[in-house]
Amino acid sequence: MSGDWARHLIIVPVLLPLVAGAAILLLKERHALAKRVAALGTATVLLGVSILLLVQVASAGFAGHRATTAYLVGDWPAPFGIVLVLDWLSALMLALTSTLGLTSLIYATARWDRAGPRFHSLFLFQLMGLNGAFLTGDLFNLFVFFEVLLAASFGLLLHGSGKARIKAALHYVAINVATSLLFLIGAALVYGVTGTLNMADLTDRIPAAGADDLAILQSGMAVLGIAFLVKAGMYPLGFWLSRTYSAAAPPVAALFAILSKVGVYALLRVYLLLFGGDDGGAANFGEEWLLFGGMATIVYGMIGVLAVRTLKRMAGYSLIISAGTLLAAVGAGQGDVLAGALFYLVSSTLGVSAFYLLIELIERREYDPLIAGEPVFDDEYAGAPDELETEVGVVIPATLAIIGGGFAFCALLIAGLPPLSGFISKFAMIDGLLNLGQTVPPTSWLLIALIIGSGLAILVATSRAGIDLIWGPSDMPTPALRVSEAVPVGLLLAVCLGLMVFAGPVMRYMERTGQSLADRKGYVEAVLRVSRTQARADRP
Amino acid sequence: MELVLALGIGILTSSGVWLILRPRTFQVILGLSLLSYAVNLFIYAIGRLKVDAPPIVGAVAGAASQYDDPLPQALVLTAIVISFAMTALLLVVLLASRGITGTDHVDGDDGE
Amino acid sequence: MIQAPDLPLWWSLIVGLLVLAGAGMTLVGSVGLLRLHTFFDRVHAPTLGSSLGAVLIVLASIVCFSVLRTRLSIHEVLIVLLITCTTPVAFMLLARSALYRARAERSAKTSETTDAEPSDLPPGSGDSDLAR
Amino acid sequence: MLALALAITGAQVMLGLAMMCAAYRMTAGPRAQDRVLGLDTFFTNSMLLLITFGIQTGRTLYFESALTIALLGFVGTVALSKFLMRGEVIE
Amino acid sequence: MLPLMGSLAVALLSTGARNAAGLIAGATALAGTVLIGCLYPVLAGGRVLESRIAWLPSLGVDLVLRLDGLSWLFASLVLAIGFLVVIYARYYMSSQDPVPRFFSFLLAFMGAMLGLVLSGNLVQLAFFWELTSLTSFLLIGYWHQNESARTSARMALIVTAAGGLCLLLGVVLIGKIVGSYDLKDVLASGDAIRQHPLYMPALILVLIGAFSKSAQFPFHFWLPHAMAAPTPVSAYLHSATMVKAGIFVMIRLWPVLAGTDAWYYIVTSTGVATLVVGAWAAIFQQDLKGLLAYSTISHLGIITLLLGISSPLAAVAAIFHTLNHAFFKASLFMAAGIIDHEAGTRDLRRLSGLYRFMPITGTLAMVAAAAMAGVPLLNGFLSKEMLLAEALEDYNDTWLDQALPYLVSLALVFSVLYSVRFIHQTFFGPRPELGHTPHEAPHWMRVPIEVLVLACLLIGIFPAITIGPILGLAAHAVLGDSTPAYSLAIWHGFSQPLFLSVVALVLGAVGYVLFAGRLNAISAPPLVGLLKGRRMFDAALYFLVAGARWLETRTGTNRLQPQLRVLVMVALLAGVLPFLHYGYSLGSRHGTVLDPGFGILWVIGGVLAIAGAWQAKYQRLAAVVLVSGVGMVSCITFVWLSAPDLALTQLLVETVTTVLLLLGLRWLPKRLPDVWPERHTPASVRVRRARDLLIAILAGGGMALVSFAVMTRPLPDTISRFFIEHSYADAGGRNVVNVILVDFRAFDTLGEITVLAIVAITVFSLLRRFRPAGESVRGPLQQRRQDAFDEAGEDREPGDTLSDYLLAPRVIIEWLFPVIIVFALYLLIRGHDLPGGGFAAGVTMSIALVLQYIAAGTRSAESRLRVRPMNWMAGGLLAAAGTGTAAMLFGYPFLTSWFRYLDLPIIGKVPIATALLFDLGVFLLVVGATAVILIAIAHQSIRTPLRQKVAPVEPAPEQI
Amino acid sequence: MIRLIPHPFLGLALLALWLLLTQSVSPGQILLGAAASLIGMQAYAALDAGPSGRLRVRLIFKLAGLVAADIARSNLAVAAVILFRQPDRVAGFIRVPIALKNRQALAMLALIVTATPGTLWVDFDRRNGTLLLHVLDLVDEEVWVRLIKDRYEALLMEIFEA
Repeated sequence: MSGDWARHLIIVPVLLPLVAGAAILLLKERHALAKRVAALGTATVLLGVSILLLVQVASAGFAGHRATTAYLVGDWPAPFGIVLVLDWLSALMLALTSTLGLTSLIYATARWDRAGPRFHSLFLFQLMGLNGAFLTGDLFNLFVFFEVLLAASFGLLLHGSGKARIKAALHYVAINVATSLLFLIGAALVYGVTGTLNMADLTDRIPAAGADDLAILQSGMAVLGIAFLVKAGMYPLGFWLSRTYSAAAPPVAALFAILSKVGVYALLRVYLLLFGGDDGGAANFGEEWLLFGGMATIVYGMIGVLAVRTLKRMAGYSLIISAGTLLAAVGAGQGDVLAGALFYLVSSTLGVSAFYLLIELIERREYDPLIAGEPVFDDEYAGAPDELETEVGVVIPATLAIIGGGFAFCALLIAGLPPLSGFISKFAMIDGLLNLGQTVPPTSWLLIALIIGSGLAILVATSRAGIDLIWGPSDMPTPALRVSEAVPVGLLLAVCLGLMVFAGPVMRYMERTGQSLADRKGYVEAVLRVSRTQARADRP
Repeated sequence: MELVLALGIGILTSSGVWLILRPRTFQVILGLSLLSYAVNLFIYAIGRLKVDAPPIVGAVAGAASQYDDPLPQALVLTAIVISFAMTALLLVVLLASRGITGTDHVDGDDGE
Repeated sequence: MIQAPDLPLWWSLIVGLLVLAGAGMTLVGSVGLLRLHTFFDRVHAPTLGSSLGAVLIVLASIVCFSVLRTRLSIHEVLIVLLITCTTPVAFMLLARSALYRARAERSAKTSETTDAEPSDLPPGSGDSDLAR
Repeated sequence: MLALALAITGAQVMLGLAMMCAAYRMTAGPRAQDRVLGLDTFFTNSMLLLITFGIQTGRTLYFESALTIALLGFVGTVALSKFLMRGEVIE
Repeated sequence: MLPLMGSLAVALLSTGARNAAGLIAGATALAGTVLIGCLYPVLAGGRVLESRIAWLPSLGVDLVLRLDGLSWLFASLVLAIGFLVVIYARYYMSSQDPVPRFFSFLLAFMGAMLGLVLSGNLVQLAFFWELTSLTSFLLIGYWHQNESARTSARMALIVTAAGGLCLLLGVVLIGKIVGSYDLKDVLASGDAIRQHPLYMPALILVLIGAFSKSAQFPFHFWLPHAMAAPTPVSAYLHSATMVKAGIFVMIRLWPVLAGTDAWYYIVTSTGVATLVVGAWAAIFQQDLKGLLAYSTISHLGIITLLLGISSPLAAVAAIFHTLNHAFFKASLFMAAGIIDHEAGTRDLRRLSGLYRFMPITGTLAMVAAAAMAGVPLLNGFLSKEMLLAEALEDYNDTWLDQALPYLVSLALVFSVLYSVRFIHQTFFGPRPELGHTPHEAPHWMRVPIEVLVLACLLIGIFPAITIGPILGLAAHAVLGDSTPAYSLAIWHGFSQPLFLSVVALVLGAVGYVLFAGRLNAISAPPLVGLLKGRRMFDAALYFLVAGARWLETRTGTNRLQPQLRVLVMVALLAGVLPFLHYGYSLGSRHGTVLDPGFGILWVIGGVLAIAGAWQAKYQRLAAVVLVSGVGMVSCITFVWLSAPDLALTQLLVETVTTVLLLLGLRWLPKRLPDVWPERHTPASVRVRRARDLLIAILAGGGMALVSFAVMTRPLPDTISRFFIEHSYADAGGRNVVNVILVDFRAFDTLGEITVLAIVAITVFSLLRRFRPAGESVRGPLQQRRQDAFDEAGEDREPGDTLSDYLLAPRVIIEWLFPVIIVFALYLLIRGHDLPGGGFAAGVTMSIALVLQYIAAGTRSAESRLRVRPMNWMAGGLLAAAGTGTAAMLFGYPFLTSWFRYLDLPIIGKVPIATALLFDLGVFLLVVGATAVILIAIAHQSIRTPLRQKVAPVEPAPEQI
Repeated sequence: MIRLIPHPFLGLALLALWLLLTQSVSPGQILLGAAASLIGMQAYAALDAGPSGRLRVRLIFKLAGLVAADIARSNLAVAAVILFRQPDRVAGFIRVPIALKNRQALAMLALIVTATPGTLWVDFDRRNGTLLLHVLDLVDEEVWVRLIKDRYEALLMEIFEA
């Protein structure tokens, strides 16, 4: 029986936050400490589990076994029931999510989790949505988890309330609701032609789609793609991104750093799986659009990064740049680029996340995030703002130095300059783009130029802002830095440092990930051939 | 039947799209409601139309062709719930925005 | 789709007639919505559909299913019972609101309305900005 | 058989026309109360239409939908009326 | 890697620990120097040391430390001068400065620089290259309270980092050409590189990198500004080491890149331009460090020029000059630092006659300056001779080659001129008018200068013994077997170079005598002064930012409408394109026969939808009514088309949505004033509307066409067949839709109810902070008026109108309460077999609750019904998730269902299914969530009266 | 017992409702229905709507019959009004003094009046016991007042307050 439990590990990233989030709902607002402990505990366990899963995948994969494992939710056979699929990519994304989750949560416990009610539950639900989206192998289930994570992101975005957040949320919600409708339309069209929703099964069936149905199929996929691209923030669909994220509370924004990657993930997953092969008329469909769209996105991000005045918006635009880079890299359609792009995804996400956390520390002197509110139900929210000050923050003498150092660290990371992992990933991408032997298409050159140029733009922008903020003369008091705020930033940056030091193995992982994405047959086999629990037969 | 439903979906979509492009928050919310009706019908229609073939099986299930495709129905049910949730959320955000900006223009300023 | 359940001829005639009568009653009620001139006249019209129209159609249903399943099928009665309970609630509330609004509007315009109203009802004044 | 089928279809058409009348009130007004009245009528007529549909198919499956309209269809009207009267639904 | 660790150690020291910091830094540098010194014999034996750490093997990037002659030379330069600078800095930095930070940066830089020169891999080289940029940025900005330090640091960073990125790209290209980034392999394939079509881009990119780092024209402008750094930094970075990084790269790649026309033209012309411009500009500097900075630029130009010439001998000369320049320029900078320190100014116009106060420093500076000017017996002379020889050598018959001697000589004249000026104006002449008396610097501060000057002398006098072997080693590392024979002698006989040297010395001295006075009056160098690099840089940045802002407003938008419009249009395009490509076709499936009723229904539906869209702006209530009519139409459609579950759910949701919208409507402004008067809508608005209308019609048309196309095709073999076949047999439910929801795809449902829960929490949280708009705070007009009427009536009390209004309805609604609840339970229980289910039941239940709220009002309803919706929600989620988890306890996957028929006496067969438990969870959650949402909004009304107490006094009823 | 079954009539009615809904009288359904009706009763009790009192069942049936007949008749009358325009038709409000005090009885009256086509319960002033009715075809005010008072109010009075 105990050996069996390892099999269920894959469901934990979805189930645990759900149960914990629900249980926390039962706690009244005044049990703030219990909530914190529960949430932090959950996030820690999640991190542990996701690392376990990562190790599981990697050890199986590197040992030459099949790394992709599927889990039949409800024990219904594969194309019919919902399947959770753990493979290189999803394990990676899970680990990334739980890392961001834990760090942001630690950060939030310093003060932000009290800026509004029910923060912990929302936060955990957000993690659940992300994990579910990364794990699922079913198109419609993906939609459901998209909605879970979106709904939670609405909640988290509004956490703390205030004019900017509400205004941003209005746009964000409206756009995303519209986008969800597109998702539905796309998924419905795909179903209408293929008759299935399971991604592996779709992969099997798409080549068999009649020429007559191809138009509908592609139309559906294109609409679906638009839905993903909106999430990813591709130009001209991503205007909302920077403003929305900058309005969110810092730990929330830090977690949101991965939100736009969900779109990229979905695109990677769905498109490479369904259209990655060479067979059938639908192969490699839409790649140029991704490539050009991605490049346009980078350009827009560069413009934005240079244009905006606040660090938060800058971080938002750097997210757009990173999304654009990823999209273009996916569109460039080569395995080697993909590995670099994945590395880049991890590193830029961590970097931007840390950046959001740091920005608040830097800009903290200027505002008070907590707006008083009145309770709706009597038992809710027993006067949190007053209690804040009772919690003593450990003031580190060299606060500013640490913040400054962290800032420089983040800026380098995002800009992709040495010595950090951002550099390695950009280098890997460029290396991959040039890996074509004699003929490097002009688009690749353009993309390389943009990758480098965008790094430079970020450097120009952050150096301006950073110098003004950190080096500039200021009579404002040095902000107090709590350990619980410094630790997560440090953790994130340490992870990036680790990525750099252990770039070799990490890169190997990424390469295998890229290969596994190209290996559609392996995925299909792993998913469709997974067997049900034996004792099933005794069911009536 | 198909044609009528297709036209109906089209009209709902048009109305919905027209509304979400309007500048008032309430228009947007109604537009999204209309659009979600349209999309629900659309998903449903993707399972093809069948009259008098509800997917309720007897003790022994008949051939699949005797029943309307149940899966799109299940999907629509999920979609209905989710779009209800989102409408509620959007509404509240709208109210909050209205309260805080003093206008119900989507961008927080007046003028058309 | 023009189809019907397999009923014996006589029963099917009865059912058909009941259905037609009910639908006709309802149609008359709804036509009343068009033909009557004032709101307070119109408000009476739909009651046709929710009373006799409903009863007739439900009766048709009862007959039909009782014959089909060869046992008394009376659960449709519930529909009649419930509709008799619920629609009046709606109409009562609506009528009172309409009265208030009419008053409010009349006192705003100080012009005549078509309804003769008692004077001791809440007065209204210039609230033309009411949601219509 | 055919007679019944025609009768039912005829009834459906009549109910459809009745719904049209209601829809006309909903669209044309002139006042809010007319629209609400139209809506209520629309619901009632829809319910009847569903019953005829049940008869037509010989299934009782559609009964619940009709019953639900009978039981809960008035909620919308109540809310609208109260809104007209009091300016808010729940106070 | 020693320095990097030292840097870390120093960084951890507190700000006060200045001696410790200095000590560690010094020790580190010294240890490094000794270490590298010890390695010399090994290298002299002709070996190349390599150590390799796998880093990114898959990309061909390993950390390779490669020590050959060239890198040894540069490494020892870095370490030795670093050591001296540390000593110097220990005394130079004032006691207020946070020295540990300084030393930490300095050591970090040292480490980066070492990594750069030692790297045996091109990518690693680029990597450390950027590191040097970064650390130098930190060092330049060390005095960050000073604005110019900040901007200069940033400028240096941007220029060099950008250059570094170009370099990176360049070396990646080279790597791609060669197929390896390993230096060994690269150096071995020079011909392949030069013949490759990518040679040009690679060359240009590498050179841009090198030029920007080495401050070559036109990238030179950052260097003089970098003088804002503390003087030790200038001495170290901007004379001896960092700027040499560019040179290093050119030398390193010289074997593979040089030798082509492109190389010759680009490098040589750049070198010459830099040489001349730098020297010219140096003459006119009034700032001591500025003069040195420009002279550095010009000397870097010399080295570049030599490299550009592409002859092996020139390369040797370049290496040699690099070394020499490091020695004399570092010492000069240090001397300048002492002068600055003591005299309190670096302005040449204010300095004079310092020799009498600081003879030792003066002497040292004089010797160093002489070396710079190329006076014989000093090291500068030697390399200058080589330069002149190479300039005179005829390599190819181009105008550049012809002009080279003249240009070089001219520059040398300038260099003599500014050297003389530097010495003379500083140390000679009348007593300076300074507030205090300067004196000699502390001994240990002078020691570094003394050592360096000594080196200049030694090299200058005994070149063959001192520097010869080292230079040979380095040259061999670059040139390999083609290392030319050269002699490092002071005396080569009377030759053209010597003649030119002498001429330059004389002309320079004469020039100084002639123009000295005039030079002091000029604040900016003529001709070159017009090319204000910095201002151009600033302007470029400014335009970049301004342009970006402009573009951002043009290409982006913060408004919702355009975003949605774009979204719709893009989606439309995406949906339509495949059809344009493959053509639009209908399928062969026979449609279902149209029912007249259905047709009428959709006529109504269409009219209602359009009317709703039309009315939504000014007649919100009407729009709500119309939209719920549309909802009803779609509900009937579902019934018609065999989807009773959908119909039921749609209907219920419809009802709740209507209530919800009305709850919301209370907080919206009653009616909008027309923004545009009737028929005076501006044309722009009309155009926009027409456009939106077009988009809307297109979108609708697209949806209609697509759905029609799909509907006319036969349905493929869908996975639904499985559901239908197994629904009753394996899952125990007849209603396939419901079985899908609670069993086959229960995971979806779990997610869906989570969404609902999240939204409920969000709504609840948001409304806690809700602030209604000003005009809706007072409560609706109707209520105020009716209350006023009640007040006025003799036999009435406030609230009577309301209670009379609700009298009968309230009782009936109370009657209905248990009925609806029983109905809800019924829907819940039967869901598995017939239309219904947890969701429908939950919504029904919450409608029952809401009805009570409507009829009784919030307070009164809550005094009797104590709903704890949050607990319902949590309970529901836990029940649903718990049901799924229970399966895991039995070894089945999550959410595996189980059911049995129990045979009970009397009652008969009773199905027991876990799916029902799951559905119960759904039910609980839906009740809770819907209630939270509706009640939270409803609660806003009873919160407002609290505010009224503080708000301005209500107008009296009569006034209304 | 009283706490368990606070409203026996209601309970029975709910059970009947359940059985009607399930269209079955199997023992299992009766059990389930009983459970459901218990829940329903508890919910109703929570509303604290006042005691339902003793109802006279026989009279209720009588009332129902009466009302049914009236409704049928009025249906035809109203249909006639709609279909054939009667220029002399007068519609209007009338006022009926009502002596009933019991809320439930009043509600029942309201139901009856409104469910009958042609008459509409508009408002009831509780303090002075006046009912405002709208009548579609107001031939004689007194006839309507008598109808309400004698036919319904009296009966209701008996059912609820006797």
